[in-house]
Amino acid sequence: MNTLTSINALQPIFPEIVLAIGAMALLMLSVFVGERSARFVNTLCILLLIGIGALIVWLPAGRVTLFDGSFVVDDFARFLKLLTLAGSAGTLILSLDYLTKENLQKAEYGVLVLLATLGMLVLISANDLIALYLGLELMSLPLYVIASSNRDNAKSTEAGLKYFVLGALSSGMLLYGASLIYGFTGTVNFAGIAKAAQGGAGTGLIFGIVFLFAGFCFKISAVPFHMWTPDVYEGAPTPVTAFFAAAPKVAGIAIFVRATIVAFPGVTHSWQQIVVFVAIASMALGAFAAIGQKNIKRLMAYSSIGHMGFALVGLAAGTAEGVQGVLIYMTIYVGMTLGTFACILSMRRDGVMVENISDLSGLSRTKPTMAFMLAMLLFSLAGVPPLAGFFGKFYVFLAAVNAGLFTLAVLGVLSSVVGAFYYLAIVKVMYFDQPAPAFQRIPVLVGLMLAVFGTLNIVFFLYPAPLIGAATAAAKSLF
Amino acid sequence: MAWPVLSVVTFLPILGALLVLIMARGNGPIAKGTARWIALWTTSITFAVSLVLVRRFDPSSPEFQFTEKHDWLGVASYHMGVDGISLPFIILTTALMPICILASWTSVQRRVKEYMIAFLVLEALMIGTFAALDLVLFYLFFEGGLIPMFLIIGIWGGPRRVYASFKFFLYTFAGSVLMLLAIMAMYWQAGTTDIPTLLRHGFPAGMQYWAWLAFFASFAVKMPMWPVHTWLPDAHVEAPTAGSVILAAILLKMGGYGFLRFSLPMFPIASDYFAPLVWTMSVIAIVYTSLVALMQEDIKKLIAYSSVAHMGYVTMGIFAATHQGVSGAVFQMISHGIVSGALFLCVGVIYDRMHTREIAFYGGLAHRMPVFAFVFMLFTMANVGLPGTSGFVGEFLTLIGTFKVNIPVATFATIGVILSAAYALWLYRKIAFGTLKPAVEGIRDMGLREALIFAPLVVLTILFGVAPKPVLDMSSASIAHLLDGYGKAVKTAKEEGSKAAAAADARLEASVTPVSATR
Amino acid sequence: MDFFWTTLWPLIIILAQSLLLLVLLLVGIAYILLADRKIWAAVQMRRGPNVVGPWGLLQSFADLLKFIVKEPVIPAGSNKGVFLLAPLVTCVLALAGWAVIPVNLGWAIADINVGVLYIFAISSLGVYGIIMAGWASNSKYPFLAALRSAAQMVSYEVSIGFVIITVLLCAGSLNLTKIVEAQNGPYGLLSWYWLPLFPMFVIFFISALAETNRPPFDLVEAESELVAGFMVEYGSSPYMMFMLGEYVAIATMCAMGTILFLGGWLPPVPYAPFTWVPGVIWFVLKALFLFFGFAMAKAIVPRYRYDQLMRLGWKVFLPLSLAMVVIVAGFLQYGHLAKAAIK
Amino acid sequence: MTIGLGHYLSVAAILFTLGIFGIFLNRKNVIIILMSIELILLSVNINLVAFSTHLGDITGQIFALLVLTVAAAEAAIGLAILVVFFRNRGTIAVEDINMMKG
Amino acid sequence: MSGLLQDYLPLVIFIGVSLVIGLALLVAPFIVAFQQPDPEKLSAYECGFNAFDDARMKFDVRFYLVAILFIIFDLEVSFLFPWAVAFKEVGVFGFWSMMLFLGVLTIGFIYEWKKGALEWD
Repeated sequence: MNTLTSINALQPIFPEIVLAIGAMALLMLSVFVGERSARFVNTLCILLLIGIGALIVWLPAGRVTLFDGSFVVDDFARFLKLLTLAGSAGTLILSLDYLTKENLQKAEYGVLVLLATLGMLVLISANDLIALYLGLELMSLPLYVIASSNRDNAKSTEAGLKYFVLGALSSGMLLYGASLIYGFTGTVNFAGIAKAAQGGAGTGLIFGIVFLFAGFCFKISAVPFHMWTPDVYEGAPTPVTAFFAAAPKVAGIAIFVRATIVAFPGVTHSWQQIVVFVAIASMALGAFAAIGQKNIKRLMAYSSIGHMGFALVGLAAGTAEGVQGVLIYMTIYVGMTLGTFACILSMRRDGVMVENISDLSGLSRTKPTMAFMLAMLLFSLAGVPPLAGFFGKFYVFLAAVNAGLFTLAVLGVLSSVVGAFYYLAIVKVMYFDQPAPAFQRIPVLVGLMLAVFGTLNIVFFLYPAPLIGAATAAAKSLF
Repeated sequence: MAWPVLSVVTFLPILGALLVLIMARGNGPIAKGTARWIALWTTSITFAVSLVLVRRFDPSSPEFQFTEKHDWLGVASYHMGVDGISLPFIILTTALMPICILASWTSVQRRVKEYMIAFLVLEALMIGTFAALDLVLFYLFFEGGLIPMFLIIGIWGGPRRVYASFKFFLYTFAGSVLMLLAIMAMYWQAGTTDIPTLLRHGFPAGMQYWAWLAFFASFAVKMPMWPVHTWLPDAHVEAPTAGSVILAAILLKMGGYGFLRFSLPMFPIASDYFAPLVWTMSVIAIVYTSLVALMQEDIKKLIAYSSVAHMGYVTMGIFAATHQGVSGAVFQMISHGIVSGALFLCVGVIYDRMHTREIAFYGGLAHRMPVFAFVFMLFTMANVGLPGTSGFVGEFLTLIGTFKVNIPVATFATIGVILSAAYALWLYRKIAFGTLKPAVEGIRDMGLREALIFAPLVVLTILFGVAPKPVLDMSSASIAHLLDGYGKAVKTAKEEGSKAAAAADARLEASVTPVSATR
Repeated sequence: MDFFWTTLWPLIIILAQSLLLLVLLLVGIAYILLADRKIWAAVQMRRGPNVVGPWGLLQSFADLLKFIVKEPVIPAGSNKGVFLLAPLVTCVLALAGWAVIPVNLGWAIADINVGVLYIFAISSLGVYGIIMAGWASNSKYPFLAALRSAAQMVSYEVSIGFVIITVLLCAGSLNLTKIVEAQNGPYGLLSWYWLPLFPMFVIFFISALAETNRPPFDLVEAESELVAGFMVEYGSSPYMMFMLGEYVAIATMCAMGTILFLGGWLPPVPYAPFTWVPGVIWFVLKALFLFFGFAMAKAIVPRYRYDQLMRLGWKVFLPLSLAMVVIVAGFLQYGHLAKAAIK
Repeated sequence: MTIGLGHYLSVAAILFTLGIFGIFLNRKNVIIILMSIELILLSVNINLVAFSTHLGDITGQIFALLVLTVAAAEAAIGLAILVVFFRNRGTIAVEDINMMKG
Repeated sequence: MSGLLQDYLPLVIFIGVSLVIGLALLVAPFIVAFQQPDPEKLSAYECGFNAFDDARMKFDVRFYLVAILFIIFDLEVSFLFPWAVAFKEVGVFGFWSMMLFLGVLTIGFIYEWKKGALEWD
């Protein structure tokens, strides 16, 4: 208990500490200065997130565990933390203009994002069930609130309510699973669980795993716990949707991977079936249900369901290559998502946000650059080479094929073909149809984000080595 | 070699595309002109540079030449190179591109800048496909081509362009993702995606079967083979003229190239095993699509079906796996590239004038357009395979090659030749001969630009028809090398098979569940 | 027979103890009710009840009889089950708290080691009775009054919680007996916790007033304004049970105050002859002293406004008690440093 | 009959199932859903405490305490969102949560 | 009797006895008292008016706020209980952990205060 004799022993979790203190300080700043500081505070939030990222990079590498092994900092955690921070910071940058224009600029927004991000960081580093639950709830609770942050909008509050009800249900299920796992292995520590479950799993443990996975699946919106996604995506304010689509998914996948790989290596056979099923169902549902969607946010919801399915393909492999594939996939996914949402946030006409796919009609004539970037992002989401999205799929399927999961791989690639259909449908609207009235000028920050992520998406293939190298190292640290 | 000439050829068009993007601002006529000229210059220079390849190429060596290799993905590397099989295709591509640009000079008036960019990007991807010596890189180029082509059909196409472009994209995409899986499996089996290494690898028989099928799924769609050819007529009909040309002349050849590069040498046992299947499909394609072509009312559609039929000869020749068959297939592909491209250009010529492709609309064009009539006749003959034109050489060689291994197949295929003569001549008669229809009274003959477009094609068609040797020589060594390896592998497999017939059965069983076999 | 002695007999003992305590308690309540009225009257220069029995000593029993023979009215629109359950819950929960209160060393029905927690929990549950009553009546005024009452109770419960924490910090146990024994020092009443934790004692006392809806925080049933608060619709013995519950709760609070701050059954001066007096006498005296405070507050302090009440709870007591928790804990942790520094 | 681990687990499992059904079968009121969620969390706590006693390991009880806290925070947020929703829609009936299909 | 039972059985019995007493009191008037209900007697109290509308009406959202704040602070207290009891055992680490916890809570409290959640105008 008293191993933490000096403050230096806490060094590995400095990022979390700084983030927590920073969030609270900013909250205090905002209440003492008043409403007018909102934009300033939110800008500071972005800077804080970037600073935390720098801190993570700056802290010494290597694997460290803290608090009797309930908290671990390794390459895997570092990689995903940086990605999460990028997702959070990116969506905050995207939000600024929107919030001002929609009269939603509140300091609480930024602070809540910070707190949710803190939860994600904890979740990513969690190495036992308690830390897992703590991080998960710390992540989820602010998310519930920001989903309904547009308090006077019926849709937004409905989204918040739905998200809350199903989210709470899912954490209940996760918790029930956690309690069973604890009971049948006698420990909450992942490594301890692995040791206890070495010889195979009894019924109780299997039940525990199933419930635990149910909770995970909800958080990453994988089938069969995806029901909330389209509604919440549609109802929540668009920057919030972007945030939902990016950062929490990373954290969710992170803990999904860490928990399964670290805690249940002895019962791979048991969980592999579940993950395979979830992956296939998610990919298929993401592909088929998205067809016929008219609202682009809803469509992105189904798209994200599908993408989580693809990411899980890597996990299903259960190998270092698989984890590497997941990491690469998530990185690229976050980039694509941010880029796409930058486009969605640019869809403002006569001062009102529009979000129907038909509103993009003929965009290539009215805003050729935006149309081009969006088209490339969509092709990338579909997984067409040489765009970034292809590489994500490439690595996860590479791992799946190596693990002998041929059915999964074949079904996966086929659903990516079906999925391509609806992405193409948007490209078609933008390029083949008659122009609708032009959108308003794209806000500078949003345009900047679009330019950055759009370009990264296109030129990724030129120099993928750093990402792949980092992902390889990160994946190795789990095994 | 001081400079990476292959990479230059590949990426020069991208540079051109960027130039167009930067230089051609706005929608005015100046911007359009700029875009056109930059595109023309770029493609021409690319062609010129690609000639360097020809000059420096050593046709006596079956090895890959002009190779470049850099680290890239970890799994895959950036590995480029050409041999006797791929070089002709690259030259075909670079040569046809300026022609395509010229062909769209006036017919494309909408969104010229985007059009030119799409074409230039497409060119780069096509060249890359033929030059890639790494499976992943190959796949990248192979699939990447879908995007610009999708846009070309969809934006500048005809009334049903949306349907056609979607069909084109999804068919091709569906086929090739399976190939991607096979590529991955090969990676895990061989530990690399480097094509030269894989060519020497020798995959276990069990794996060969299904990997072959996966590759086949992709290439058969791309080729296209019966029964997955249905996207092609749609795509052709709806695509703008230059798009059709590229589609027919080059994109289709990727399928044949793929068979030659991957299926045959990497999976010889499976190729041998599945050859009857391919032959059957080829023969059906030749006969059936020729018959279908006879029924067409749209000129482009007719030519599209004829392409399917001609590709049937190619697949047949390739899987005959004789020297004549394979060289014939290569030659047929080159020749078809020129001839079908030219035919589509011919259609474009009259379409630009009358804005219809209905056969019944035209008649007696020879009266008003003698030059056109001559050019059109030449290419119709070449399409039929009249001796003295390039079409003859390819068809003849493939038929000879096939006769050597399977007489019934070759016989049926020969029927196709007659049928092709039937529809081609019927088409020609309808359009060029007969009384001049009043609707086409005022039609003008080809102008200088159009003549300029056709001139090289005419020359090449006749030149290759009379003296096919340069092309055949270019690829001869590589083909011989390929067939050598192929023969050996098949022979070994057969010997093993005869040694233990039961074991062979077991292996077939294994092909159903290839998991254990690949490990 | 063995079974009888090992199992049944202890049960009978407990039953008898419980009955004894309850009866004494109820009788006690009857008299503190009278005392309440007498003190109030005395302050106002009145005589108070003096008709039934000598000096009105039987007044409460007469009231009891009156309530019982009154017609019980259950409003037509009400939710009958809940309507009747509410007074029962209030009354029983109030009584239940006494199960753990040690009136002398070892004189507790159940000397459990989480006594404080138990009392805390039971008194929190009291809110249920009020909410149920207000809701089940299906009448506006009771409903509003119940909400206000509930809000008031929970507001002060928080500060009471903090107050208890400070005592726990000093005593180091949740067992009420142990808490009392922890105050057993050489200086008698000076070593009880009321002195070192004087601010907390004050907060506790005032919060207890608010927690039990006593004046000056009785605006829920402010007779001149809101008729009878959440129990408007009640009459007969259900009404009486609310009254009973309220007074039992007051008694509980007095007992708690005695235990936490006034040293329970300990004599004020730990020497003879004070030590000869039984502890239970000291306990009752201390509790009565606190009750006197309650009664005096009712008599002399004007009623608070609702916003003042909430303000006092959330903006004064809560920060104050929170700060005190930190101060007490800090002192306990680093007090020796300060001592060393002084030396 | 002694009451063992199995009994506790059964009770917890029953409560858990009740909670789940409460959420999905309830068509009336969102508050009931919130209560069902609490029920689920309580069943978890029973599990944790039972296991903790059975294993002689304190971790489970710490976990349970944590769950309690988080459950309260969750309930608080749930109520807050519900209030906001009610202000917009004037109802908290489950069938009225229907602005977006799905 | 086991230790646990010894501790808590009296509690149960005590509550049972008080329940009996409570029930007796509650039921008594229904048995002994004279009952003659009529509609006026049974109607809800409304200052002599007939009831305007449903009594379970909307009410001020601040009551919710109080409830929520109460939940938060009450839970905090429930965390403080074990800490306070074991204060001497948990040492400096425990002390500072709880101070940190209280600090976070204070931040929340200040936020509420500044946002006006504690105002009852």
